[in-house]
Amino acid sequence: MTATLAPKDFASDQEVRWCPGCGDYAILKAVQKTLADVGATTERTVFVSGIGCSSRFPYYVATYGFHTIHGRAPAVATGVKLANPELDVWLVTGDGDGLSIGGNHLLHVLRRNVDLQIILFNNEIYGLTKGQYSPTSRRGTHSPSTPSGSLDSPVSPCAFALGAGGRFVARAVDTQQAPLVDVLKRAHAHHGASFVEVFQNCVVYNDGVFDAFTEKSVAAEQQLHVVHGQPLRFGKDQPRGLRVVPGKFELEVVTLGERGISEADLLVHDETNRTLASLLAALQPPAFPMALGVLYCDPTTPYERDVEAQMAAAGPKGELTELLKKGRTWQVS
Amino acid sequence: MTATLAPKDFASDQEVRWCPGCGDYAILKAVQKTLADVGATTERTVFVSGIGCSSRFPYYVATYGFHTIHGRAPAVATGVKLANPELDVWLVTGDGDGLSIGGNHLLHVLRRNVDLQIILFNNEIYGLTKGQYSPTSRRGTHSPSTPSGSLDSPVSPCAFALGAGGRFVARAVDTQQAPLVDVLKRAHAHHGASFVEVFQNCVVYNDGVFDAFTEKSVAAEQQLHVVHGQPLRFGKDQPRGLRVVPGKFELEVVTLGERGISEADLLVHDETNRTLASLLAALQPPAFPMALGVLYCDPTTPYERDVEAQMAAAGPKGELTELLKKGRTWQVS
Amino acid sequence: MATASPPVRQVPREEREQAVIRFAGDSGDGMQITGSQFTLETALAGNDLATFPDYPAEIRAPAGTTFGVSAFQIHFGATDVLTAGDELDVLVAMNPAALAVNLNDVRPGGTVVVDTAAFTERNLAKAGYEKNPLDDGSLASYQVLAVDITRLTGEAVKGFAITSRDAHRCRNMWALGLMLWMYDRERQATIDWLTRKFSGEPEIARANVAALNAGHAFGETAELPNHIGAFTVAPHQSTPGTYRTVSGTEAIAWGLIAGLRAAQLRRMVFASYPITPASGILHTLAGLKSFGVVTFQAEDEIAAICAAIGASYAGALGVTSSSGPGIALKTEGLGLAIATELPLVVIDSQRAGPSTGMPTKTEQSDLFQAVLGRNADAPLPVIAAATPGDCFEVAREAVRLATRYMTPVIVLSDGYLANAAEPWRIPEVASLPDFPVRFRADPQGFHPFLRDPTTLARVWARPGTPGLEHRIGGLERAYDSGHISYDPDNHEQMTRTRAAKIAGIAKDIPLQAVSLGEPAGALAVVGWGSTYGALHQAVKQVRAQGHAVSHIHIRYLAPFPRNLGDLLRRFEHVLVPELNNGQLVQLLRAAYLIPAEGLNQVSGKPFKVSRLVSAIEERLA
Amino acid sequence: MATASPPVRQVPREEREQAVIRFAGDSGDGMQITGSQFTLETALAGNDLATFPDYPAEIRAPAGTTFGVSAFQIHFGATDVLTAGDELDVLVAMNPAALAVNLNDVRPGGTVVVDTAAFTERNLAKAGYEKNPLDDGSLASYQVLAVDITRLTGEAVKGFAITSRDAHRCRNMWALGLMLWMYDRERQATIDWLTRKFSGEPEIARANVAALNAGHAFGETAELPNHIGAFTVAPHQSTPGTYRTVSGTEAIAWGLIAGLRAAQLRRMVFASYPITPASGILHTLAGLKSFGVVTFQAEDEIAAICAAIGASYAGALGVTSSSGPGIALKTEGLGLAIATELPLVVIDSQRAGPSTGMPTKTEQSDLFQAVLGRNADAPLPVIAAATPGDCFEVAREAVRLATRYMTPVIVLSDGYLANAAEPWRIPEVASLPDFPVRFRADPQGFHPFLRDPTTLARVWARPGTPGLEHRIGGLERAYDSGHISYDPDNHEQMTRTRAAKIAGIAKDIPLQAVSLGEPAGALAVVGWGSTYGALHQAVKQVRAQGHAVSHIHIRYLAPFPRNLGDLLRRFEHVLVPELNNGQLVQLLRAAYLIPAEGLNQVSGKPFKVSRLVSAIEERLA
Ligand SMILES: Cc1ncc(C[n+]2csc(CCOP(=O)(O)OP(=O)(O)O)c2C)c(N)n1
Ligand SMILES: Cc1ncc(C[n+]2csc(CCOP(=O)(O)OP(=O)(O)O)c2C)c(N)n1
Ligand code: SF4
Ligand code: SF4
Ligand SMILES: [Mg+2]
Ligand SMILES: [Mg+2]
Repeated sequence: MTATLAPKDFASDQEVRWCPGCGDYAILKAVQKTLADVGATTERTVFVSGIGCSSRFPYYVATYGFHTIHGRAPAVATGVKLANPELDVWLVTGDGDGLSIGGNHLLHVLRRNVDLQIILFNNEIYGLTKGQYSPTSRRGTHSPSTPSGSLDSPVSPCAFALGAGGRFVARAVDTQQAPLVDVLKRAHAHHGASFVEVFQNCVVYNDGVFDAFTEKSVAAEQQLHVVHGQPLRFGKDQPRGLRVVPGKFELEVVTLGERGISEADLLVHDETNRTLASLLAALQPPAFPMALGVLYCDPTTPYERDVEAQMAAAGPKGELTELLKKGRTWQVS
Repeated sequence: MTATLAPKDFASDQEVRWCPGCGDYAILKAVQKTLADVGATTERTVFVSGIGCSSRFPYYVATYGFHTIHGRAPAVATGVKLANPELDVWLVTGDGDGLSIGGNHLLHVLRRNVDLQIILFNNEIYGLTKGQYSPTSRRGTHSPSTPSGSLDSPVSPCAFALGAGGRFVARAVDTQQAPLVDVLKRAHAHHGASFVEVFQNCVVYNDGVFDAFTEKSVAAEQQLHVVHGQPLRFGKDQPRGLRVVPGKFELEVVTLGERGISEADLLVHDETNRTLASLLAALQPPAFPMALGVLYCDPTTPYERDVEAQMAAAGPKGELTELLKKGRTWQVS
Repeated sequence: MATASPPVRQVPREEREQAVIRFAGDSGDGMQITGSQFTLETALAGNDLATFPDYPAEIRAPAGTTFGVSAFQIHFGATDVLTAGDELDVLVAMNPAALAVNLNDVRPGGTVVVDTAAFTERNLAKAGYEKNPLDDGSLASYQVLAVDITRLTGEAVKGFAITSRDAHRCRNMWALGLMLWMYDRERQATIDWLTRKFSGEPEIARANVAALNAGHAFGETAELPNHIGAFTVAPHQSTPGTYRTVSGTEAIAWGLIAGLRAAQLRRMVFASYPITPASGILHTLAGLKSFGVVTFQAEDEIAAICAAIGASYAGALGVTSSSGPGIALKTEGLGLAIATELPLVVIDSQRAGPSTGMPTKTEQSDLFQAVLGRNADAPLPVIAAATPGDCFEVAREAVRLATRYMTPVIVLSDGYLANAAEPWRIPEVASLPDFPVRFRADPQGFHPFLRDPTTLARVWARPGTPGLEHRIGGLERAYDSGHISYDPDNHEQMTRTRAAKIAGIAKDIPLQAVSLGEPAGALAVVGWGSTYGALHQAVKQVRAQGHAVSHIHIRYLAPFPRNLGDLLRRFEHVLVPELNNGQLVQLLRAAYLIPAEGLNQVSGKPFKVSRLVSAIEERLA
Repeated sequence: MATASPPVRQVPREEREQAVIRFAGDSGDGMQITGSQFTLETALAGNDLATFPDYPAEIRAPAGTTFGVSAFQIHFGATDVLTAGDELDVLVAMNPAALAVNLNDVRPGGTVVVDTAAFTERNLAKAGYEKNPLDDGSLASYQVLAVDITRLTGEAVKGFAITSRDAHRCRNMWALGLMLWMYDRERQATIDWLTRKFSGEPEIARANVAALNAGHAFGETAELPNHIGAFTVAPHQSTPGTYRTVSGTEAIAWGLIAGLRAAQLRRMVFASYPITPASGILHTLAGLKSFGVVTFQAEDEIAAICAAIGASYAGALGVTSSSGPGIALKTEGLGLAIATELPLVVIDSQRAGPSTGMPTKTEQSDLFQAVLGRNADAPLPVIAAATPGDCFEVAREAVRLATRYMTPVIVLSDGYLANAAEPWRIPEVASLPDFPVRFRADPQGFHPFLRDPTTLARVWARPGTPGLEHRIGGLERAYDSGHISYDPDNHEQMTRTRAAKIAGIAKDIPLQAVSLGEPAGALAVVGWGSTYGALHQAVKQVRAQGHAVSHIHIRYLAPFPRNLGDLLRRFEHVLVPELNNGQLVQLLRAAYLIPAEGLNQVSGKPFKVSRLVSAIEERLA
């Protein structure tokens, strides 16, 4: 299995069981393309997921897969890497699985920086359980469990990941394959925990919740695709951009040519700057464009590599008999 | 019980059982003083805690108290407020209780913004279980469970709280009573979830871990006490301060008078700016001073107040018989 | 409103005592709605009935697939109806997959109604048919009514300004109309419902009504093959009163509120995390805020039970609800509630396991977990509901036990009860006895573990009460002060007291009754929970053959009613049918040393009466 | 090195068969170290022994308080020693609190050694003494040796350049020296240990050695009141071999490694979250990386078991460890391991509950949770260790069962076993049988739920193996493909197969043996776990009176050995002593319908032999 594979080679023999039109299909395609593009092998690749519509993902990929329990995929995936760091492990979770019941494990896998590609399918709803609001649902969301509207302010997945000490934080849209695949490749290339939030449309329980920036008609104006080292420009023909409000820790939208603004005034994306990443993650349409792409990437040694180093340092295979006889012993004859 | 009480009135009849010299004693004193200063009553005040040395706290306060289970205090406290929003609820937790097993509940109580004063005793160790490293322990910490040194990068409690969407984030040192009491009063005055990290010295398992900025000799130089609206100055006679590295999202230490730096160049603390708060929270001695005080405060309606509004809106006491007869019914005679 | 003109065919209607019909189609075909409406019209026709909705696990599986089939079964009759029925008299299959999945539940000679338009190459393939079953004679042993429902619906709604998609969506109403005609039911309630539902889109409402009427008219007017009969089912003689249909989900929600009222508590904090099949209770209560119910969707099951515990500590009624995997997560929290002796109601809507298992399928396999599944000696009362209507009383009783004994109480329901519906005589709530909670107010001689000498329950002291400031927690506490205590004798005394308190509940619950038959005999069929109807029917049938068989159904699973042992010893054999691998049977053997025998089914489906009957007959042979 | 000069008093040493002594003092007084060193010297003297360390719950409670008292008890003898002893021959009390807390464990006429310097007004008050017990005659019934240990220690270490604090810290060595003299033991091992421990601070090392010698010399030279005896205890005749002392904690850690080796697996992933009294296993294994052990301190118990499951899925041996409350949190994870049929070892070091309970006290109350405490039908094997040394074999056996049957296995230990130590004959590991794991490699006809026809275990296919790519999860899966299946008959078959696999283990374990006595008789005393020693002693004593009593100790609690029922039926009475409120007794009654009777103690302490003896005698009367 060394001949590189095509995307279709990563499709399992299982019939895909998401609702017709679900954004999950697009993400599945993008992942299969990514696997092919990065030359992954089916036998060395493992998909671990929790529970949810999104977490059905592993059944549809022709690699090794583990559909675990609700919220615990990060812990299971950590165990897989501790057992065999050679494996290339992807983690698929949802906004409920990863941020409601699984928030703590997500925090710790990010802070430990275990080498995983973590894809969080954010549809701002609990799909599999028929549409209750989730921790990413906006205030006032009407759902079976919140008939008069939800009250809690949502958590921002990327802000959370940054606060948790994540070293790679990116964002993409389910149906925009090219940028999604780019982000997934970057995530794969990054050694350590890579966190990717994908805006995923749930056609049944939350249809169109991201239209404000994914709708064809507005996409160009409402999406900012960030590129390291490039000025933060957006809009059709890129007429607009972001700059720092002078003397403040805030960003503002400016139009080139207006009020004497030139490209030089624009903020240049620095994906190694956590503060900038937080600011970008916080931008909300319509006032601001939605920031997509790699918001933050600042690698450090992955956890399991340090673990292996300690194991290696512990030296040669221990002698059990020696161990048992270590310390004070005495003979009875 | 309307006559305002003295600190000693908040001491319970239980013998305090922390190790002699433990930082917890100082925090207990500060809390008792705070309660007296804010005119709290013993009957309307509730202390909820998890499990740990720190979580023994409620036994020593003459108010209502609930020593719950490991990591779950935020959920229990939320239930208390949902049952009776009139109660004044404090939550005491540790770096293990609140950020290891309890990280998810802490995330959600902060994002929901339940009106609680949350005090996290951070001693960077598991005290009660005899000294294992915790999620806030620095890399390389030698402990019973990490004899060759810990490998995971620690989580920063304040960075986490900010990432979780917390609306009040502050920091203090166990034995510096005046600033600690100030911070606790601010936390109490803030409506919503107030998060206070207290650096607490564990004399038995982690003695002196904060000396780099708490030692008398260095405290003045290594502590920055932030005050909203005031320039960020520190050091004996405040000779030094912080300013923004021009054009960057970074802070640097400058000395007034040097390189033509005047107070006007210094950054003025704005406790409503989340980005600034994150930058301050991230400062690490010795290169930077440790930022103490109210790093962030930007109130919004507390969760339980919105809940009560919905309850009120639901209107008059429902009629059970009506409920049962609602919809299609028929008579059998 | 029925379309006029063509001569109404005067079919002779056969009188039937009972009938079982099932609507089956794609998740998108609206079979659940169709079934519910048929149920409503049937209830209004005065029949006794039981329903069994069967959803696919997938939210909306690809059209035409077998795993995407959604079905709704209803059993109704002039005589008592206790189960959803073993065999189908009529199957309505909206597509080949629905036919494939459901056909072998149809009794030989039963009627099969299909929409021929749906039997396309593609759909047949998806359903795994090589040949079209409508032509290959494979349906010979059934009465087949093959109609192009799609086309006829299309014609019926032609006139209306609706999309062809919406037009297609009217097929289920056409089928409903036909079935209502076949069993001689009214259409008015459905028409009203449609008008209400689509009040925003009157055209759609009218189109659906037209389809409904067209289906009905088709039965009345069309030359139906003679083998397709028309029937009447006389009304059932039930106790006088006001009736409605109720599902277990509704009944639990309402029973909790009835309990809250009886306890004279101002507020219930219902903290839960969604999970199939438990979520419905959360959804129902979320709409009942005016009854003093705060619903809290927690971040997980642990937070849910802990929030409920916090609420009880603060003087409200804490309630939490989940299914097996979620209840497992609540184990540690239950220990805290037991140790701190706080009232708490925990509802377990059981589903097939282990682990995620089969979330939409029913099972009774959490009994061990409920009774024994905790670290250390941690007893609590466990009660189970037998029918949808019984859920109301059981939920109310759970509140009584929790508040009277200051203890968590586990209520066992299951996926079948959650979704099944039955006619329910609405109780006169005013006439139900109250059990008011008395909060401690007097500081005199107070400590938090003062006990009521008869119930052994500790005092409930609400934060906010002057003079009762106290601290509780999970550490062992002194019997006579409530302060932390590691004293060996104290731990012994507290452990025994906690056990005695729960055991003492046996004095405060009804003696075990015999649901059917004599209190002694050759065989006792002993069950619990949702198998009530099937067991009752089976025993009834065997008794009709003159056998000395009795049916005993246990609501109180911990502690057992104090006469249970003696009662069971009066039977030569004890058979314990359960939808698990043998759990109650073990508890009975341990408690009474009787050679009780299990009869176990772990298929995710309810018992069939026929299977029980033969099993019972075997034991008697 | 003993200090020379003064004329050595020639005390006649009485020969003793056994002795029980306890060192008690402040948490800060180093009683645990003192006890361990006495243990070591005693082991080297060739006695059989058993120890019982008893820590306070507080890390370092305020000096002088009763709740801050830390004690270490050792029972040693020339004959078999199976328990830490009921009554004390000697109590060393370093302060009034230690005396107050421990005095009534001293046998009448026993010796009490106290440091008079510690009996200050303040300390006496803290200990709750109105009058000084040393003067008020309240100790009349004991042999009191009141010495100013503080002063004598001070003099002994005067010469050394150490702080007065460090000097004071040498008191325990002085007391140890005296006791070593009293029982005629060597000091060399202690001297070596001190030199090693304080290699960085040689002065402190020398000071401690000086104190040790001074205490010893005091006994040898001082005019001790005649009532204070000196003794010898002859070596114990044990099976030839190399011996060491071992605690249950060490033995479990080493047993797991032995199992890993026998299974021929390259790596163990030990994932755990600290909790008393389980943490020691994590600490021990954390230092054994060179044996292929990766230790992972997870964020909580759920993450710990899930990481272990992930490791097993990836082809390593996943192990997790906790105590009651933490095991409760692992319940859902256990279900996943059962459903996916992955090997997993789960160690439960039981402690007193419910909830947080008394973390430092021992109990056997997690048996129900281990055997039955899960949602749905979720069987798994449960085995328990009887002694510290037995922990080694039990841990190794757990690895065998987990890997051979592809199942989680629960090992029950407890707080007593975790901390207690005994002499242990080091096994010849080379001679222990291997049980190599065979990973699936052949893609031919592979699917993940292919089963071994004899064990019913599924294949273990490691990610990384070409051609075996597969997906598993918690949803029910088809018996013959492993794909998701909601088929009713399949669920029935899978449930029964999971049950049959675990039940089948009974064919692969030893028949239940009788530990002491005949395989039939008047009374069987049946136990499990750490009560082994006490039960054995008690039965031995009653048998000495000529009664037909036998001791049966069960290691395999699920499934039971296949001869257990028949064996128990051969006794007129079955008595089941447990440190819980009655758990094994219920399982035995349910399984075999025998009227087994419980004898229960829930005090957080081990059984006293005397209590068991009288209970047994009652039953025989
Ligand atoms: C322990 C446990 N609790 C609850 C559930 C029920 N449950 C399954 S999926 C889910 C939420 C899924 O939401 P999300 O993660 O956003 O996935 P989506 O379906 O939206 O893709 C819940 C609550 C469960 N399976 N297990
Ligand atoms: C469910 C559960 N897991 C583990 C424990 C053991 N435990 C008690 S406290 C603690 C950690 C305490 O650390 P921290 O919260 O930092 O408190 P500290 O003692 O340092 O003040 C642990 C692991 C427990 N009591 N319950
Ligand atoms: S419910 Fe929503 S998320 Fe789930 S499969 Fe359907 S469309 Fe996708
Ligand atoms: S162990 Fe540390 S944290 Fe705990 S009481 Fe002692 S000093 Fe304080
Ligand atoms: Mg979602
Ligand atoms: Mg700590």
